[in-house]
Amino acid sequence: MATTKLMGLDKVSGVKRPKSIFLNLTFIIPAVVLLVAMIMAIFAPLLAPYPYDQIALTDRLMPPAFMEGGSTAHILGTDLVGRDILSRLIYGAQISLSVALMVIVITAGVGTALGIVAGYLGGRTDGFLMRVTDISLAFPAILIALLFAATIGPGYWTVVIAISMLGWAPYARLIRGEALKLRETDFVAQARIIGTSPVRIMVRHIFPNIINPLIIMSTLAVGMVILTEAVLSYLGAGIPPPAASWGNMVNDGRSLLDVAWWISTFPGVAIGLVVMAGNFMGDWLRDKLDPRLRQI
Amino acid sequence: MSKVLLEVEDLHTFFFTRRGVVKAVDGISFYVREGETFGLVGESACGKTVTALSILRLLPEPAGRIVAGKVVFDGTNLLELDKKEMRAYRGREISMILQDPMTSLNPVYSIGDQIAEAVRMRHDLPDNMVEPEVISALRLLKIPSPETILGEYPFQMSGGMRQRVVGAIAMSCRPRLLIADEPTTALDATIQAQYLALFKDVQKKTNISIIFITHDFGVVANMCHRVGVMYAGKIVETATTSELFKAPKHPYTVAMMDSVPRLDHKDKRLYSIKGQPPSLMNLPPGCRFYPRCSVATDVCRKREPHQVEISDGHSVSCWRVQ
Amino acid sequence: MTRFIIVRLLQSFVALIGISVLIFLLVRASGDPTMLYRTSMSTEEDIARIRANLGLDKPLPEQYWIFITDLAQGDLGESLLGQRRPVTEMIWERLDNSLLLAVPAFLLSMIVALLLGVLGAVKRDTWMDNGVKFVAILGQALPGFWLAIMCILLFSVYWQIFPPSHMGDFSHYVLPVSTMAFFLLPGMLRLVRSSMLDVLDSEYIKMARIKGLPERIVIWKHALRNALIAPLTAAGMILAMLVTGTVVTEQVFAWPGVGMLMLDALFSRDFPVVQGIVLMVAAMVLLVNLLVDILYAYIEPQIRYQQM
Amino acid sequence: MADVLLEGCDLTKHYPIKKGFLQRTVGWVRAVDGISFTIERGKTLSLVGESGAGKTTTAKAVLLQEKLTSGSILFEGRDLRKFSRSQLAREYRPSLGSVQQNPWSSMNPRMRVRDIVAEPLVVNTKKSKGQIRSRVVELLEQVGLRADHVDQYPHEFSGGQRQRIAVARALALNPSLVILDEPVSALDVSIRAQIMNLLKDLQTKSNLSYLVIAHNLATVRYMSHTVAIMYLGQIVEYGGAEELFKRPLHPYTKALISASLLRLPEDEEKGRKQIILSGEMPSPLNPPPGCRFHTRCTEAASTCSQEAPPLRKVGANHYVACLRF
Repeated sequence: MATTKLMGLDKVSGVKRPKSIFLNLTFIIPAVVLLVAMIMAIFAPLLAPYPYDQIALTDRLMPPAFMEGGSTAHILGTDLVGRDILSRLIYGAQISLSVALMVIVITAGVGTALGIVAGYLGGRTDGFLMRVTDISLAFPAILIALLFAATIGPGYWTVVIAISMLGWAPYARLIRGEALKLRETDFVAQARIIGTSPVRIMVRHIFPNIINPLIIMSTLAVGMVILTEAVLSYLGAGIPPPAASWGNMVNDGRSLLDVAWWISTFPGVAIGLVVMAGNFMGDWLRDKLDPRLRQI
Repeated sequence: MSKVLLEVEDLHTFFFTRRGVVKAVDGISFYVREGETFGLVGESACGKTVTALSILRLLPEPAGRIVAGKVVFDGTNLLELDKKEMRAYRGREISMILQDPMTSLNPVYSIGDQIAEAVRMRHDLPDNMVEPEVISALRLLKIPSPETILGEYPFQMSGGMRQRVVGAIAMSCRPRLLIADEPTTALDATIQAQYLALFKDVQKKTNISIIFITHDFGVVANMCHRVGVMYAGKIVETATTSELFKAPKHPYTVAMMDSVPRLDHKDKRLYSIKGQPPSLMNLPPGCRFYPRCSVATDVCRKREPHQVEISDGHSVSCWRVQ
Repeated sequence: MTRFIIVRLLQSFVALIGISVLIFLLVRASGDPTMLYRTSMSTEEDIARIRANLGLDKPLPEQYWIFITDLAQGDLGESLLGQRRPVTEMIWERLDNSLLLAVPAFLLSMIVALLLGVLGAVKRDTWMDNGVKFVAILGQALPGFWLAIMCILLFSVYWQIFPPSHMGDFSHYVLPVSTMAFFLLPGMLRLVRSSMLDVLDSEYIKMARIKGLPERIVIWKHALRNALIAPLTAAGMILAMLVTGTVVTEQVFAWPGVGMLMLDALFSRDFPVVQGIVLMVAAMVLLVNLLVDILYAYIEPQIRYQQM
Repeated sequence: MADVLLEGCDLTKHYPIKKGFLQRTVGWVRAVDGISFTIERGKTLSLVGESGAGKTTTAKAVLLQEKLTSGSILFEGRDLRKFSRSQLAREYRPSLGSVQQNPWSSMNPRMRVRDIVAEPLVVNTKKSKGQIRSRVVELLEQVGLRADHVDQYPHEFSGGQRQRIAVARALALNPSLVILDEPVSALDVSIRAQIMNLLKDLQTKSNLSYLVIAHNLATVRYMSHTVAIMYLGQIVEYGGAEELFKRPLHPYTKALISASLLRLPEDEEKGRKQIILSGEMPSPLNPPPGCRFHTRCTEAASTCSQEAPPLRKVGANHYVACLRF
């Protein structure tokens, strides 16, 4: 960027965008993965062949269909108590994506509000908010989450609150930085000269210009939240059984590695795929919307 | 007349971007003699800087590529050298000063370190010779109290001083050709005057050849022996400075001189060139200046004029003079 | 510079107080720890005696005051379970196990991140760069605990090259250290690569090339030092990842470190141990951040020279 | 008596320097140090100087973006200090327009031209949507743009066109004074004349006053009626543009003019010397005693370092702050 700018090429290029962006594979594949995950999450009861908690002791530890001893009745096999892995995966998507959505709405909202206020107002407000943010950033989320799990008891809302407790900080920091830059721009100076009120400046001038980073950050956060939920559930501090979470599914299979590798493997692959899709999507959006944000 | 040190022949440098090919430099030729200052003048994005980076072969890769042409320095075509051979030319034979003094010094190393590093590049100087050389480079650029400045960091200096340090770095290997890319644009008027005078003085002392890149016709007049006027990737007119200012021939040159206010006479109204420079990705057919030219004819729209020498050392690319 | 350090120290101290209050309240809100000692035989008096023993009969501010004054003397209280050993002692004997895991993993990931990050940036948009990006994306997407389990599945269950769990000789370290390093790698790698890309675009790098400096000096001297500033500012996040990584890795490999201690204490509701560990980690995080700030000032002369 | 629109009287702006652990104020940056000027209706005053001379701070003070340390601004003869907050918002601010240097950054990239030009109207008036829309079109046509440009975003325009949009925005409230901060220096050379001519035409048509901040003397000469040369927060020479450029008196003015005159190679051969000042502008934190320019002056005498020269009248409308006059 800097070089093209230096040579004045930024004015030459950068006017028109190619129309074929949707034909880009780095967009299509992650988009499809996320779409599939979303459909699984929304229509889980319709799509899943069995309820997530249906125990069938006769079908215990059945391997996937493509293996010897497998059956098409349980395409991805069953676990120690005969629950269908595929069904649990589909229900797991519901947990993962809804936790992600909840957390992102909460953290993006709080982080953006604090970030804009800190960045635009500056001074002591900014100093205080940013120290709090710095400490939150450095504070390992997992400790808070584990503390929560121990105190409130593990559960859906524990996970959401625990991840949100510190998750607003990266937003606040990013948005604050953007707001700080925007505050110094000529167009905000101009708005002030005209006599525009601070609230109107924050709403009309600052906010529209941070939407891009906000979208990018939120897309990238999808993967982060899903991973954190998985870690917590894996450690036993997240979504408690019998509810199916990809994280606790991995945990279920841990002690059975030598006899039933599929129990732990498939949910891990699912996490990997969705997180990767989220990250790719975020990267792609960033390249399209705001390449200078490479560091988030 | 002194001998030709650098000759650029029919140089084409394009940028291959996702959005299309940017013809940043589209067939330019010029030469620079020993001890001479050649000015490249033109507006932003006309290809001046790309020309300079092409000579040093420091284009941003892989987008920027030299597509055709020759850059002959003292009998060697630089474009045929391999990377290592080319590096031997940088700094020692050809050096460059970049436009923005605030960003062209490394913020984490002291001034002394940054110059010493360049000095060491020349013939593996023994350690005890380095500091005197660094100080003499600083002296050449008339930097006050050079001994104390060695340990300072870029952020501790003013823009003018930094640009002198950049000059000292560029001169520290005693190159034979210096490319100065708008070195004074970021400086204040009186500091700019200082800097320009300083460079004339450096040239007198070292007989170095200079390519001076600028958008300011006033700076060109002050500094250069000969000038090439660039427009949209081409040199449209080349002449000695006096000739160019006395009898400009290309309509673009004429229009530029009329559209810039002068201090020595108050114009009633400035001539204003209509439109704006074309996009280098989407150049008009025929003469590039045609859409903005006030004396264009039909032939200008259809065919591109070639360069014609109308008098000794004065060449113009315009159908009106052909 | 002195002002800078003093201010940061004060801020860290205030933060620590804040965290201690938070933890104190959370743990107290978690329910009555006397539950742990209650049996069907317990009478009201027994419970009251236990409460008094634990200091739970006093008002909250007083409890906090006792807690914080003990803390100031390095006393994190006693475990509620078993032999009721002092928490400090319990953490202490586990700490070196954790460090034996975390430090090599951290160093390994740093070195690899630095090498790959620089390589990716220098060879930007080539197949090498794409490889680096792929490693980063893969590392970021695959859950660390799952990866560790898969490693156990492959290397311990099928091929039986490395032992699956517990501490022991060198071979016991290979899997935990490398999976943890791989868990830490992507964040660092992305930071190094992107900040290196920014620096390589700068004017002073162009100037260094104009001087005719060889590429290795341009990159390892001029670019790297500037490029390290951005990752340093993210040291806090890396550190948070290190803690997470330690807890998860210790759990997967049954590694007797502080992370395991914490998990065990958590599920047996041994709150003095939990709060002790959280406080200790918080203090360490703050301390390391302070050190990073100082290091930052060293790398960035503008801060070092600020007359504050 | 000329029709004075705005008058600056002894304007001063000092910024505190804080140091040490307790952030005590240890000194003051004298950004603007007692300057006075008048802007007549329909005329242009230019503030000229190098960076750090205080011209931008002065403009900001006029625009109420900086609180003055002391001094007063008289608008149509009334002291702004006596205005209440709402009076300022109702009576003073709408009479000002402002055009900034960089047309690439002075517009919100997320707003359409329509909203950019309309913002002063929306914020300061209670006009209906229809009224605002027709006013925007009128303004765009005034600056040489078309009505169908209203729905485009700034990035779809070239620098010159953007600067036209900026001018349209500045004129939205029918101001009597427009502050132009380096209005052409960020533009391509071939575009500058277009904008300068536009600004001059608008001035004649609407009897506008301009306060121009600039560093390029040729531009200033082309645009202004009165010129103030600033150095280190003070005005060193002040006067009608014609007079000042024909008969510059202050050594600093002379040096600036000398630096801006077109010099051809033969001027050098004929021995026409250019005035080159030595050194740089000292820090406004510790301005030199006496005449602030004496450290760089080519004509300095020993008294110059002791006695600060006042701005003295030397002609009908010509003032200079130099001990030699």
